Amino acid sequence: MPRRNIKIETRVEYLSILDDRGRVDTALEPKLDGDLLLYMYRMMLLTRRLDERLLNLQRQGRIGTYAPIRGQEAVQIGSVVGLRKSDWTVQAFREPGVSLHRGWSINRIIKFWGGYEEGCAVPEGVNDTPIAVPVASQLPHITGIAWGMKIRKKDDVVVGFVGDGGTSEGDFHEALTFAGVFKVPAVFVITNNQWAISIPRHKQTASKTLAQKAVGYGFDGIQVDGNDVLAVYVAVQEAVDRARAGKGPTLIEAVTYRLAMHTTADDPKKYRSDEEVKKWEKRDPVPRFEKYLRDKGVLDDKTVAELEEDIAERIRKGVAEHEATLDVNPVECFDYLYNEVPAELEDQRAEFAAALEREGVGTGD
Amino acid sequence: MPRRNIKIETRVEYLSILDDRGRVDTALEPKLDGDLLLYMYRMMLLTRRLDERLLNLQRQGRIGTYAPIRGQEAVQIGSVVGLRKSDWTVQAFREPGVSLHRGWSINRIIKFWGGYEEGCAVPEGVNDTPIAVPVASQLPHITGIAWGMKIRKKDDVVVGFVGDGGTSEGDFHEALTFAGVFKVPAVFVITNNQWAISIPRHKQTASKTLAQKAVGYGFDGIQVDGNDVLAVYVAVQEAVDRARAGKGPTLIEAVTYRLAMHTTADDPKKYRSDEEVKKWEKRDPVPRFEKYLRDKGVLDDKTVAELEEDIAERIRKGVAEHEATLDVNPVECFDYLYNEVPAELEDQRAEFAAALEREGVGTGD
Amino acid sequence: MAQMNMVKAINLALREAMTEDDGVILLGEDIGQDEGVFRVTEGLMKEFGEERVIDTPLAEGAIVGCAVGMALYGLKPVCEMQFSGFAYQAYHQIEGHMSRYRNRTRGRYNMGMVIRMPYGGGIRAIEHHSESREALYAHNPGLKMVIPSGPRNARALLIASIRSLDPVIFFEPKGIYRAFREEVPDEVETMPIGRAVVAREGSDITLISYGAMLRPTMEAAEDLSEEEGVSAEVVDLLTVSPMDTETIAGSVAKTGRAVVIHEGPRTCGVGAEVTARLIEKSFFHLEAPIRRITGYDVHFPYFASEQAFLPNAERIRHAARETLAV
Amino acid sequence: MAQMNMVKAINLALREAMTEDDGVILLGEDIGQDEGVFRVTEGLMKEFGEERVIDTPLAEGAIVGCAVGMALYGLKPVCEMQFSGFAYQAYHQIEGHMSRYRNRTRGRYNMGMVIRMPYGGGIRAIEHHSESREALYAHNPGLKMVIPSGPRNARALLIASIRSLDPVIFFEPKGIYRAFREEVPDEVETMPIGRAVVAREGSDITLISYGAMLRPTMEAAEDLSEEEGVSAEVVDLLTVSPMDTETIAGSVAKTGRAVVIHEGPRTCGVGAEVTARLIEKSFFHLEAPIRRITGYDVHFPYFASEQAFLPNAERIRHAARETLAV
Ligand SMILES: Cc1ncc(C[n+]2csc(CCOP(=O)(O)OP(=O)(O)O)c2C)c(N)n1
Ligand SMILES: Cc1ncc(C[n+]2csc(CCOP(=O)(O)OP(=O)(O)O)c2C)c(N)n1
Ligand SMILES: [Mg+2]
Ligand SMILES: [Mg+2]
Repeated sequence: MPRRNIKIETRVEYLSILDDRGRVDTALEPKLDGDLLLYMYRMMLLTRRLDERLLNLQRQGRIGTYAPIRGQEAVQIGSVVGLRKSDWTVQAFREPGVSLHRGWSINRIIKFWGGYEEGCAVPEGVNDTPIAVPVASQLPHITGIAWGMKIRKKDDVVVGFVGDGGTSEGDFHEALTFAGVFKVPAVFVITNNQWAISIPRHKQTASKTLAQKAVGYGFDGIQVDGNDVLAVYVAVQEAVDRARAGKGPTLIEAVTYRLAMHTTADDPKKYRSDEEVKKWEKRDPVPRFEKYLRDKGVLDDKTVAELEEDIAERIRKGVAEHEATLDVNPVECFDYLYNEVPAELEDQRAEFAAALEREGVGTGD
Repeated sequence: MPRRNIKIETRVEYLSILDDRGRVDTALEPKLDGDLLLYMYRMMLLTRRLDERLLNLQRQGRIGTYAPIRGQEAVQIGSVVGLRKSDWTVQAFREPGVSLHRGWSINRIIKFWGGYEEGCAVPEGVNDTPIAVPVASQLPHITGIAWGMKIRKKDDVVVGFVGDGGTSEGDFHEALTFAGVFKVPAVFVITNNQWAISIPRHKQTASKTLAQKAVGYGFDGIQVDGNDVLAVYVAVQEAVDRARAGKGPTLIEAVTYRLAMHTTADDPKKYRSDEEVKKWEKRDPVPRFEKYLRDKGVLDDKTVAELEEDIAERIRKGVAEHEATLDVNPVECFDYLYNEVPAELEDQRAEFAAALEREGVGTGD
Repeated sequence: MAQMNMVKAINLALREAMTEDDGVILLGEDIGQDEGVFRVTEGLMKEFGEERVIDTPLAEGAIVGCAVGMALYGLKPVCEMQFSGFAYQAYHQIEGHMSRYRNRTRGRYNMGMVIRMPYGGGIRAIEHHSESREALYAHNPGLKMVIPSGPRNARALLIASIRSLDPVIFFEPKGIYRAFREEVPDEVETMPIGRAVVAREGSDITLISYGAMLRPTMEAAEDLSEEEGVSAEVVDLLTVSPMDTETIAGSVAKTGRAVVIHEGPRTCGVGAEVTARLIEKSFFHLEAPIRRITGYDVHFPYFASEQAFLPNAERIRHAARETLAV
Repeated sequence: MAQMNMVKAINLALREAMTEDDGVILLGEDIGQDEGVFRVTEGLMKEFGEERVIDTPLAEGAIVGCAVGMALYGLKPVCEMQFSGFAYQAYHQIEGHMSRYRNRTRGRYNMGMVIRMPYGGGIRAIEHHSESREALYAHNPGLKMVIPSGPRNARALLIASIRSLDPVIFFEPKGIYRAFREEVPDEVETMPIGRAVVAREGSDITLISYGAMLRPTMEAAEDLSEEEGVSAEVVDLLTVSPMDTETIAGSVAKTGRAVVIHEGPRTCGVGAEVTARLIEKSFFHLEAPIRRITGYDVHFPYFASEQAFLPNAERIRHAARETLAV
């Protein structure tokens, strides 16, 4: 056949289960027990309320610049609730929902945005990486951790995140290339929230979908409705099961929307219309899932009220805990850099401590 | 449709015109005039003979490490003979055939492997870039030059090269991403010679073809028999025509084989079998094209003999020219670095010149 | 003459350079529609169109790599890295091509291109947004590394950088982007790349600095004079590489003492280079060891500690005092 | 004790490290089947299998980035960059993660990983294959930058680097990979990272160097002694960062004069740092300015000029003589 089309064997699918109004496609509906469903809802709500609170704290000048996540709760919670503790998650920089589920305290989450390294100090026993600021730079770590699992012959998996913007970086390509070649147990979740600061999805790449980028790496891709927590859950769990079974990685594009600004330093009015935002507000993943749960009888007004109260209390405590621990010893920037601290650095540490003492800044030493 | 396959709209094709034995598919045969066909053959033969001579010079210690290209002549000549002078070509590091067609002297080609910057001094009036040593790093330049053409509203194009190994680098991804978004007039030719030093194609990526990587960038991909100069010519010219017409970039995977070692410092017996090499020798692009031309009546014994004589003479002259100009003034490393040379550097230049004088090395100053 | 802050002054320089040469092309993340995350490119896409003020996909390597291609083609690309901490994604293009192409082709191609990047601390930003790594580029042959210290020299040096046919890394001290205003002349003004200036004359000690650190250095100099009667000369390097050895050596020949001040890490930093050059040129003028007040050899801390971490006037004054006491 | 060259010594260290810790994983281009382009990994894939000696696709960023992931997971990856000139493709991973992860997570994760790279001139290679940019890594907080000068210390330092829980950049002076042999003890031997050694005792002047430059430095010292009766002390840094200030300052306290020698560019190079530290610690011992014999601030020339370009014994001796004449 001297001229013919090449058959592409990579599977690229689309999946949604709940529609915009929370109506379920019963043929695709996963059989999840009520406790798990309720837990998922609770975590989505907690994520949303914490996000609102952080935005608020920023406006009051009580933390620094903050990157809100409103609208992306389903991607975060749906992707990780099915994992084991021994599995790993690798965040981008906008996944507090993941941290909350995985066991990070609210205090620690706030600490990051408050300007404290403690916000990246992964809690003991939690197999996560912290926020990765350089976009997409965390992707090879996903491959590397998963590769470690394979070398150590564990049946654990890694679920990791990147934004739509992050798919343009070389790290995306290299991480997926290696993942494909070494068939590592990794699930790459793209949070396609339509925007990378002011750059819309269609200016990020001429590829029609992000899921189809999997074709270049020899494994499957799937685009899911990222505002449908059931679809996210199902797609990720299928990928996780395949990864555990030694069948290699999967690329998942979760189509969602960043309802708020990029960060509190950003003015989205400069680059997008209110209509667009309104259109997406109608697809908000939280009320959509709530509707489904109410229809199912898992949730009612009373439960929602209780949840809200609980969450408010948890957040109040977290903020209080954070604000009770604002003291910082600046010389600590020397203390964790190396496992074996060089003598040279001890000298500089002493120089810094002496300067601070002269300047009347406490070092706690 | 809550669960469905995503239709991939990027076209990915396969093309071959001459078969292994030089028999042509007349339906696909391009209508090229005899002069051009003969020229193509002459350039392929020149490329081959120069390659043989360079290998020889290296063995005699008259140049440094050399990267032979035997077997890849069709990709190089087929890709560029259809270009205008105002078009640009961007080499990887194994494309002497491209240079020969574009107007580089044999002396200059030898100079590179002999250890002289002159080997990268692109001749005036030739719109090429020189050898790019860091694999794939030349790819964004292809995009950038083509982008310049678009900004300057020229209908010129860029044809650029990369190896199969180079497709794994982040630069590949980023260059193609940008090319797709800005629809620049660029043709990316992958010389898939099956090996990246000791790494076989299937260990480079899990993608079944390299052409299908185009799917991730939103433009078309085509895999051609890279040992069939007519197929290469047709695929590249189609892509060039599209690019000139403002229809954007194309990715071309030319399937060929590196018949010799990676470089003269390499021992391919460590990683591949003689049988594999023998199999590919049967597909050698030069005799295959010769057979076609003889069948067509464009070539006969006499012409071949004349060509060989001519080529031998040209190469002899080029080598002689090179060896008549071996003198080097080491302080010249200061002379081309900046357009406006900093005073600081003048001091260092003087320091170097003084040292050389003390050491009895001529500087020609 | 108009009063303006550094953001406005840089914006002015970009507008002027684009007006005088239609080959000047800006490219970067969020520089068009959004006008840059610091609003440095305000109004430019509107004025010059989407083909000359280009919002790129998110890939620094391609921004620089494509700019190299544009420069080969004869355009004058001016790239923005959103923060200097993300230029490492492009470092292979900077080192491998931007800094080498002219030399490699024996002058056949110039690399007339600029990479602008905000650098340095002081804006309460998250990790990777506060560092100062000018030494990385100063150590790299083939580049010119420029760092203005105020609105007026920022505008003049950026014009000179864009006009230059050599590749320039242009660091913008974002900590003082909007900290103060200066008179900026109405006509296009340039300053020579590679020349330092004496920002304050003095006779007892030389304080050498640049960028955002110039302000605390000047403050220290004033304090020393007012409170201790010490006459400190301040040299503003402006170009870190090629370094203006003559000016610093000239000053130290007069004062016999020096302190170098910068934010970046100490080891193999610009302070080390200044010291080494002063030793080579002015050893016998020196009456005391040269002191370095710099960022320490650790990563820039998260912002709760940044004010404590950054070199300040008090630390500079202390070092000067100790140097004078020798 | 066995006599071996540096390639064999490094190969031995890798074998020993892999034997004592099954978490040690090698990854790089052509290191398995092909046994490395310099044959440094000879026999290792055969001995330890394809899961521990991994032939990767061609992408340095992913080699380092995946190694960071493996280190997070508790493995001890040892990456090979085929040449140091291709590590820039991975620089964002080195700077952004390898050098930061421990600090960022307040010690929750160590970055127990090593990147080996052949560096330096002398092998008649094409562009990008001959440079020396140790200062790039020395300037980067959080890394340790090790450069052996012979087979024995190469083996001992590589073992120490792999055992260390801190990230190490391990530069291999490829110009002397096979230049000479040394006795290497049968038992595993280590040397402390961060300690220089006095390679030759002397009293008149201190020559400070490392890596491939140690040989011409030693040669210069011998010549100075034999031909001019000058007693030169030679300090071999071995670790460029953290730098062993005590040893160099101690030597200069004795000799009062110093020359620093390296291949890499001069500006903001290791020579600048050595000078700055000596000024800080030993100013009043110094009787003459410190001289730097280094690569110039240009790109390493194509190989027809490399022997002329590389610092040599004659240039070192000349600088020493001039320093002694002050
Ligand atoms: C390497 C790098 N370049 C630039 C930035 C600045 N920056 C922060 S977030 C962002 C956009 C990211 O877009 P996307 O990946 O879609 O994630 P989202 O913000 O939508 O969550 C940019 C450009 C960065 N953090 N890292
Ligand atoms: C960035 C970079 N990494 C590593 C190398 C060393 N190297 C030179 S050629 C090569 C293999 C290239 O393979 P491919 O792209 O298939 O081109 P081919 O050699 O087959 O022409 C490698 C690894 C390099 N030159 N550049
Ligand atoms: Mg996004
Ligand atoms: Mg190849």
